[in-house]
Amino acid sequence: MSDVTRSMEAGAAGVAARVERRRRSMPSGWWGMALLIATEFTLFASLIASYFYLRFQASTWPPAGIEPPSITLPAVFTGILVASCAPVYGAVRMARAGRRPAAWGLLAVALLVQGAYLGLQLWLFVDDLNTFSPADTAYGSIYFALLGIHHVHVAVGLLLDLWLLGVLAFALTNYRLIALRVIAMYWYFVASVAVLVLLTQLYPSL
Amino acid sequence: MARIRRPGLLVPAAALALSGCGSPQDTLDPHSPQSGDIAALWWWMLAVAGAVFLGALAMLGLAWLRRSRRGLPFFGESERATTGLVVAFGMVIPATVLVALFGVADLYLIKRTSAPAAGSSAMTVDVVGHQWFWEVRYPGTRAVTANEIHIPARTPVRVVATTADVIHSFWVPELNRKVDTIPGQRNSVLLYADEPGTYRGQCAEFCGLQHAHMGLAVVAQPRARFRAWLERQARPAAPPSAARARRGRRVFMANACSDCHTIRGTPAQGKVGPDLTHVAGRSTLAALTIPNAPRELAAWIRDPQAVKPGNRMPGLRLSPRQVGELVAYLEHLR
Amino acid sequence: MAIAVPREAGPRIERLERIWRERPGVMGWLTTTDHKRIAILYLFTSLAFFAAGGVEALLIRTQLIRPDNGLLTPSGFDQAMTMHGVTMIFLFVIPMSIGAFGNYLVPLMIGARDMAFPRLNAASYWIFLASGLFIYGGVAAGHAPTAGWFDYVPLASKQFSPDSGIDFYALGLIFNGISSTAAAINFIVTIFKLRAPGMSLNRMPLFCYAFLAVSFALVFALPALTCALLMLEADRLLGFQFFEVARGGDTILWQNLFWIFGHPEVYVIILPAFGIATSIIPTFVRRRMVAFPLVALAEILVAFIGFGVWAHHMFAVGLSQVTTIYFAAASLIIVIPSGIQLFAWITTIVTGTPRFKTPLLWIVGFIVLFIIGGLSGITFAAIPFDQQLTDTYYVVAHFHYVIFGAAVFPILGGLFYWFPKVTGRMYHERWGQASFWVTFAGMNLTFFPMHIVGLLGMPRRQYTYPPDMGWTGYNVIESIGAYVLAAGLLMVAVNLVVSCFRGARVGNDPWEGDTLEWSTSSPPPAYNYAVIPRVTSPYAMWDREDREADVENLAAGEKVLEQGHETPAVTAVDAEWDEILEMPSSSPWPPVLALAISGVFAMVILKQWIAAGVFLVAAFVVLGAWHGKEPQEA
Amino acid sequence: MRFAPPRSAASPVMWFAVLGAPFAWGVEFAVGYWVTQTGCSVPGQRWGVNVDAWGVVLMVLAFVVASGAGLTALAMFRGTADADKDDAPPPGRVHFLAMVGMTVTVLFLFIIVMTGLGVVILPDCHQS
Repeated sequence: MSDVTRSMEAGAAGVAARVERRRRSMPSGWWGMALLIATEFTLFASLIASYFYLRFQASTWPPAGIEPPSITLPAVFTGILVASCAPVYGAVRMARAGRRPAAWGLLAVALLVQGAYLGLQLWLFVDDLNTFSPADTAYGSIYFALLGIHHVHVAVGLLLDLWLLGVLAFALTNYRLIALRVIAMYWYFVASVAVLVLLTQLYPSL
Repeated sequence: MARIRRPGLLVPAAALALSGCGSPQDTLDPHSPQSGDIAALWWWMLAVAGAVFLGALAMLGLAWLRRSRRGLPFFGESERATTGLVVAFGMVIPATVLVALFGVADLYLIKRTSAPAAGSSAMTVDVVGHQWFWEVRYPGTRAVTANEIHIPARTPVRVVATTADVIHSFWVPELNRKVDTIPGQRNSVLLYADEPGTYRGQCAEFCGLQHAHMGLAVVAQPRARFRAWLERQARPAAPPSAARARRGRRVFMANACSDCHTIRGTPAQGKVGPDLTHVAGRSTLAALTIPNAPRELAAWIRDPQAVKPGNRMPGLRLSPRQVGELVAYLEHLR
Repeated sequence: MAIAVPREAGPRIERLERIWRERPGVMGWLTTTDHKRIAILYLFTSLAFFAAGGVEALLIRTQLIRPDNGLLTPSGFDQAMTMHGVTMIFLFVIPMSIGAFGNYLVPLMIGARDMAFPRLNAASYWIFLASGLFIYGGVAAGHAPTAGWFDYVPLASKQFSPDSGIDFYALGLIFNGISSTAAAINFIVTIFKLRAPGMSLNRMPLFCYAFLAVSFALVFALPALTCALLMLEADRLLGFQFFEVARGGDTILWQNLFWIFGHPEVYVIILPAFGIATSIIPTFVRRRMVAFPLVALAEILVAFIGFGVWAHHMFAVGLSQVTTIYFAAASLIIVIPSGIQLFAWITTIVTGTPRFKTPLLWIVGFIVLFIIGGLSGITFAAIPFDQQLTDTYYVVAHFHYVIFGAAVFPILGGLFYWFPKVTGRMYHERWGQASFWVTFAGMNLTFFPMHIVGLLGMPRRQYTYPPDMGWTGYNVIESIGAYVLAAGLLMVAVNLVVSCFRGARVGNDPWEGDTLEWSTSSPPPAYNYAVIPRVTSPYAMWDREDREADVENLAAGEKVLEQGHETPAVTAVDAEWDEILEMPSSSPWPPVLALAISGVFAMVILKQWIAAGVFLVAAFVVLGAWHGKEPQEA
Repeated sequence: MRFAPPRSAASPVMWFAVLGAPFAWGVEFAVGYWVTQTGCSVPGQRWGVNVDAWGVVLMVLAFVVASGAGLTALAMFRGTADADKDDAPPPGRVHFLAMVGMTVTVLFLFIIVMTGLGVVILPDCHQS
């Protein structure tokens, strides 16, 4: 029991980093986020499955009058989001080493990139809405639902980033270090799902 | 077609309890090879299940008798013995029974009751579910009727079940299992009646307010009688001769009736309600809700919502005289 | 055998008392994060909904007591039928078994001082309460759903159900799903991380295995329902076309998504009951469960295979045969885990020396009813038979034997079993046994004849039936049975309520129980255990030397953790002590969060999109405030 | 067949012994379901998906993986024969999970084979 650490002592960067190093297993927060990701992933699995279920009810896909989605822009944007995982990962490394300012900076960079991604995607989303409507065909419905729900997840991630930047500006505690780790996990999840969503979205053009 | 035998000893006893009750939709009073097989399957499952149930009860009784003594008779209470017992009763025996059931029911019987392929049967009938009645069409003829499906006895008939609105389920328990009517889907089921007779069925999938009053009847007739019936159904309605019926015809065409109902050979071509071309030939009204007799018919026309709340037919506030004339006209549509 | 508090531990106990004390009065209940108080809230709320669902059931049975009865209008019947299903499943059984039993007992059984995420736990409750009020708010406003609990499209689409009742149903269930998901995640993490050091997986009580299985089932099943409900609301509120065949939509898509959730849900409903049974049996037969590993496995397995059987609810929709076979095979083999548990229970009772007191009576009753329900369940894996009997009263009979017999009976047994632990008093034994027999009789009178009318061709969900069908007699018996059943349940309620005040006082361990919760006082203190218990087997309470070790530790101040809201965290599988966590304590934000979310749903149903957005922002602000106070600053 | 019980709680061998069979069935089920769904759909019939062939291949693959898991569990069980299921980890845990693994495998072998045979025996894409 002597080697057991008290998380409450970890009120400052140095101690937090030490507690983190001595931890032998994943903290509760990690498990919590892992399970949240599991359930969210299942939600996307259901949506993607529905997309293909509907596709296999139709003889032509996308239905007549709607041209298949263009590949370039969505692919590039998704690339940007995936790339944004690098600074996130860096931020975690820095925080675990107890280097709060560096972590804060990298997270800020990530936030900017992710924000830019969401902005571009929304612009594309509105552009699509002007060419075909979710209220005309089931294709439109699932297309916009899938993208929309993913954009919502990105937006939530941005809010998490903002909160994290807010608290990390003052101190790095055990609590915030774990928060950073799990929010990073969330971003890896959002990025990987973005790829699946992209492949589904572009399926008619592949 | 050869049929599966029922477990002899069990049937008389249980049959008394179940089939004896004379329900017109008794799944255990089969009149076709299909529901015969299903009923036999039931009796077998009941026999095995009964044995399992009694066995379990016996063990619980044993527990009560030996409540002050530890261990099992013979086996004692060693980990090995008790676990072995659980494995035997909980895994080995069930696995054997379940695999057998899988083979009989899901690999063999399923082929007997599954949908007939197009063209595999002597004839086809299209049944369309509506809220809340059944439209019946005979492809290749003009015949259209409602709720009462005439078929030739001892003849495989392929029913193609579709829907005009929500999901219904076409089900005539004494002839075959049910099949849902799914929007955009053409499901089919085989109807075969061992002997002439009337077999009751009804919608089995919850379909809204009047799900309870969506009955149908399958009338199996000797071939010749059936052909005569079909040939009459295909004809347009004969113009009424009696003056009263003629006035009734005018009432029908002048009022909303003609917007919803079709009477072939007249301007009335409505598609909402059942086809009335030969309505007088049917024995019931409103999907087996009331008998088709002048009094009930008049009551129905006066206030359909009182008879079948929520159905699509409005009361037209006709004068008693008009109603009488209307009834006279409809009664003439044989 | 209870722990006698050694004198020298006095000051430590006082410290714990001071640290874990919560605010008094209503504010205390609003801001509580104590899993036991939250469980009490869950208990009374779900009982209230149980009463509502029961009234709806009596309305249904009274309407069907004779042919062509006019007590309820067709629409009134459809409302009662739909709300009965929704209420009993989402607002009673699940919050009762998971919310009340799980919350109260899981931390106690694993020797923890609280759930892994205490504030999230409180939020789950408040969100559940809000979602229930939301759905019943619709009913009160005259907008009850009428499309049945599985709400098939197109009947539930705007065209055929223009009334907003369906919106209350769909949004209410999404709302409710948030609560269930949060609770499920909380249980998994609690069981993985907060077990007492030494309680490796192979030494974990079966009760906790059941809750682990249930939680995983919820985590993976609920998204399918959420997905379906989102599509339905998109169709209804925004004119999307997911289920409109003419526009390339598909109605079977709904059925698939619904049952991908719906069948695991059935196991979510009965697994906690299995857990309760596996706790009560060893205590009352004075013997460890037979075949422990197999039972643990069976509980997990049922939940897992449960994801591969959903289409057996859809055998009549005309799937292709090769598709149905996947589900038929799984539906048959899923019987085996249940068989394992069943015979493990029975063998344990036979080999032990059972004391047939009220709790065990409920469990034996449960075993009998579950065998019937299980056997009738197997018949649905026989595809042709399923196609003949599905959507008839035979199905209604089957799932009431499973849900009422196999889920509610153990819940009632559990109420009696843990009553002394929660209240510190004993219920009235003779009344307890009488209430069991009345309920058991009522249950069978109500539901057994349904098998027969089903076989006689009576479809379910019809608001009335003609007199000449040969169904009348059975329906009369069923309706009478329903009232007998209600009487039995009233007896239970009266017994427990009266005993709360009049019952004889009992010590920590009136039953010589098998698991840890019996080692602490009745009712347990806010911190559950003054000393972190030592665990070397799944029946910790029967390991006397461990309990004596606890007493010594308490005297020596070992493993007491009285520097704050502290509880040990362990490695997930082997439960090696890893760190000492500082737990969050009472917070006002969970109920506020529930309020904000209710605002969002209320505004969506009123189509006030801007207002909904405002409430959404508010919800995020609340979450920010929620995390403003970090545990270690406590 | 005997080998030293894995010590680590994260030992892939140990978890394969427990989860291998369920995973195998999961794959057979998920993939097979989609093969029948698409193979019997309107566009699917144009592409001529061979449902039977897929069924057999999936069954065989699943069967092999599941049996492998079962044998691993058996080996683990014999490797910890002297341990009791209540013992402290690792031996206790491994012994316990080995028992679980062996039982699980048997059950899933049943489902895997029943499903495969069903797909082969029943006519493709025929409405049930």
